[in-house]
Amino acid sequence: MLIVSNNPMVEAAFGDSCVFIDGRALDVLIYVRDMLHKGHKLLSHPLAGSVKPYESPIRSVCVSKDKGAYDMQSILLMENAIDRYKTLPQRNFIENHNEDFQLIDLSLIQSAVESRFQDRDYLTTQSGGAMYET
Amino acid sequence: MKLELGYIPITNIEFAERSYVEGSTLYVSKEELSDVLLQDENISSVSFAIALPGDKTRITPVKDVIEPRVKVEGKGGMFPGVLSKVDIVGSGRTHVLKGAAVVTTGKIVGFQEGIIDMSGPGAEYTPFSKTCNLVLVITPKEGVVQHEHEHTVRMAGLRAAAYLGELARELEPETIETYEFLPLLESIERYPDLPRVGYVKMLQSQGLLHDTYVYGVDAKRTLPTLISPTEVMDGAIISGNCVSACDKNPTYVHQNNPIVHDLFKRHGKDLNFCAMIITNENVYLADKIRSSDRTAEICGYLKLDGVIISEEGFGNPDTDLMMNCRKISDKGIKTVVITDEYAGRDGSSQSLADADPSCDALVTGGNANEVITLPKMDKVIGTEAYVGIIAGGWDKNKAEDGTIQVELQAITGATSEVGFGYLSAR
Amino acid sequence: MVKEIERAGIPVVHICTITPISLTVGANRIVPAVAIPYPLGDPALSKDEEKQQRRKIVKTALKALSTEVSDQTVFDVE
Amino acid sequence: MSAFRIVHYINQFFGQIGGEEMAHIPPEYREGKVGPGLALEANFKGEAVIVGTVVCGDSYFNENMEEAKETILAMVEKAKPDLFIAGPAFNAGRYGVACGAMAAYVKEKLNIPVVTGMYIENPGADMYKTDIYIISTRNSAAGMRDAAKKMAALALKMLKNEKIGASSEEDYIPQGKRVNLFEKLRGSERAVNMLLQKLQGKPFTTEYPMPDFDRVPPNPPVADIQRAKIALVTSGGIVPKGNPDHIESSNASKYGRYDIHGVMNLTSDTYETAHGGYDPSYANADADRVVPLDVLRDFEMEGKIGSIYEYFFSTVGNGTAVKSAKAYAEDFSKELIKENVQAVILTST
Repeated sequence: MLIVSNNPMVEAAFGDSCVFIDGRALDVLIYVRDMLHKGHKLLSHPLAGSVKPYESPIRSVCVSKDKGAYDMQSILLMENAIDRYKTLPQRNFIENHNEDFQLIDLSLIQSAVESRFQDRDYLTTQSGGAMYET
Repeated sequence: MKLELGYIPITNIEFAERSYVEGSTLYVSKEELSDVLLQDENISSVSFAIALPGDKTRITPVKDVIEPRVKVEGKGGMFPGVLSKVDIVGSGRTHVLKGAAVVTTGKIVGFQEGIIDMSGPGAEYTPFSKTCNLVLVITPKEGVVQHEHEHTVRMAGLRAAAYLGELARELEPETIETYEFLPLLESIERYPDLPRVGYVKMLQSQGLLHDTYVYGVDAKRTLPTLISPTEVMDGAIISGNCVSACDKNPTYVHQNNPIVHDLFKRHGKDLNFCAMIITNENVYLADKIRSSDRTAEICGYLKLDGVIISEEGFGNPDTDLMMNCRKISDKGIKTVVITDEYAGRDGSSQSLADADPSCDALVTGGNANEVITLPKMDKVIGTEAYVGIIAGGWDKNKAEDGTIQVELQAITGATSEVGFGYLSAR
Repeated sequence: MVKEIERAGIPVVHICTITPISLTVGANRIVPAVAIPYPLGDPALSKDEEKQQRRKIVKTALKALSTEVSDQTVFDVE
Repeated sequence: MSAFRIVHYINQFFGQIGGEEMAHIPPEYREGKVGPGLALEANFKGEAVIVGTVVCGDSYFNENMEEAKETILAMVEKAKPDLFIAGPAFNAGRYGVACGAMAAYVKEKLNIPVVTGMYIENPGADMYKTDIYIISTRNSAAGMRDAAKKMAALALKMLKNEKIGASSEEDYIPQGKRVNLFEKLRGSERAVNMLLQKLQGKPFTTEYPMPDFDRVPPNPPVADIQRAKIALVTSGGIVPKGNPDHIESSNASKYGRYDIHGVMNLTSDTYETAHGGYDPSYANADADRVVPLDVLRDFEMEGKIGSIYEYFFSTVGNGTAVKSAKAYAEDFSKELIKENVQAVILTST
């Protein structure tokens, strides 16, 4: 599994399994969309959490490491998510809450990672990517 | 299962030397309640405030709202698996301080959480402007991290509600309502000609500040299952969900689930309410597929004729909702869904993040992006410091005269997706 | 556009990169393409390989046009 | 306070001039109320008066729309109204278009509130519902009393600057914008009622219709693809080098029709893309990547298809209004039918 993210906490927690994007949340989604077109499969919902797209500057998405058949459902979800980002009202983010947004985002993505590995004795995140390689 | 709910109406709360109920006034001893709450080592201090309907008071940021109840007969205790030992609840008798509520507030993260205005235009949008609220302001000890902090505030709210509920144990209820939920076969035998109706209740289950607990278990680690609606009335489901104030379900709304109550009203007359299924809303897509598959399988197995599906939260649960709706409809079962909308401030954007043609009967809690101006209040319980940054507020929203502009999504319960409110949209 | 061509009575196959959009706009016969800037190509491949790939996609499109469908159908390129 | 001033627009029929045989009459202005104006004014209860009425023939308006709009606007402006009402037009198509067009024009030019009314299936409703409030009426003049009541009520609200409720409250045709309202029943009870209606097979109205799932059923397949004449169409903006038709890079106002008679292959010397929505370098290097003419020519020679239609059609999908794209396709599809084309390959980026 790969985690595409602009969240430094996710990068710190997941090491090599994280593709870090130095950009906006929307840039993360667009990057993932491009991966989906190349055959990666979407593993977590791009609108995870109830924090609205225009409230948090942080976003992480899980995709498969392997490329396979073009997955239509993945792209449909992603296009809808990008549409939500583009059409809902925009506003400026408040910088000093960035860490809270990062923490929530980390927790959401951990819950996805735990689902992926729930048959293993996996509870806490560790750095180093080896165990996420699938 | 047969549960009697005995209602003791409460129309006023006052602080007093000791805690008791007299007439319809709930007297609360701050000292006694403090002692109960300060058992939690993570709490540095707790303060209390009272907010009554019509007061020029604003409570913010609101975390959870809980109704004081006590189990007086039957197995188990209030909030099983969390405050009471794990045991099946939902039978016997439960007393309710109807009209009273515990509201918890406190900063956990520097954003989110809701507003309850006790009067003015904002009061029309939140059901908790009509309850007599005992507000807990919890300050954690230094170094308590967000996960622990959320847990601490959640538990404090439940403890306070259980403590107040206990005051109703020996009281004579003014009214008693009886809810009987029969085993499926008996139910069908009794009402052979009525359509079999189920309720699929989706629970937010995604991570920190997005969680719901069933008998103490984190809902994201569960598969959809059957539950008696009377169990839910006894606090089997509690909220750890602090995000999206307008459309999350506070514990109070789980206890008083309006779909359950309105289905019971028609039960035995127009329909046979014979199944309640709880399912989750996970981040991981395979979980969404698994849970919606299982939910539809259960509905099909029970040969239901009709199902109401309720959602919780914004965005990705729209996908769970549509999957549930499509898969249940594919079984030949008639569906109605309840959701709310994020159609932008002018209402012209797409309302939902997902759609499906099977979803042809939808009830909406309204457009959560609609902007409302709230007047300055005489008293603020908690702090308005976060109003500019909680969901639906935005920077520079506070005018010179103290009025604030927020989207409806900042208001607790404004666009309820279990249909607790009257708001809608066209 | 695709619906209007269909409405005119001519069977039409839509080769496109974003099949969900194609589903949304109402195409009935859909063949997924490669990627946005080059739906029927791939600059990473050699010229010959690229043309072979394009042949496969167009072949799938012809197959789609010759196939009876009752609903929106995506024909995956082999 | 003096009563609000209203100007009313009606057609020759409601102006009591005549039926279809009088539909050609040009606009005329009359002082005071005429015909349906009586019903409207009765509902104003003295708070507003109809100071003048414009009567215009439906054919005249629709055949001379630009001129008619200017003439009528001048008549309306002269009367200095606070609000403009047109119709109701019920299910009369040309009258509906006239009411919608005139109300939208008065709103735009004079910046005063406007109201009209028509049946939901009146073509004017679809054309103007997002611009103006159109009260939803019955499909014939038998619904006059009800229409007049609702139009007058909405007009008064607008005149008094009161909040306009949701479409279901005021009974106007939804404008494509979601508007909140408080219902009499809570959501859960509405859901139970809706489910019971559905279970009993009775009509119910969803509070939020799903996005348009308008579908055209698939045509039967091509019987013999080896003999079929196939046309190529693209929204990827492929044009002859230099873009001779100047097709815009986004929101294209036209489509191109290009002769490919004898062309075997779209090379970088001869074709390019006009599309502004993606990196054009790959398409410019080899436009076959967007319009696969090269392999289709091979298939033609190999006998896998009959022939390729000698023109291909191209537009830019990027930001082009659905309405325009629809119109282009309707247009060239006529040619394809006429030329006996049996199948189309449409490519998009």
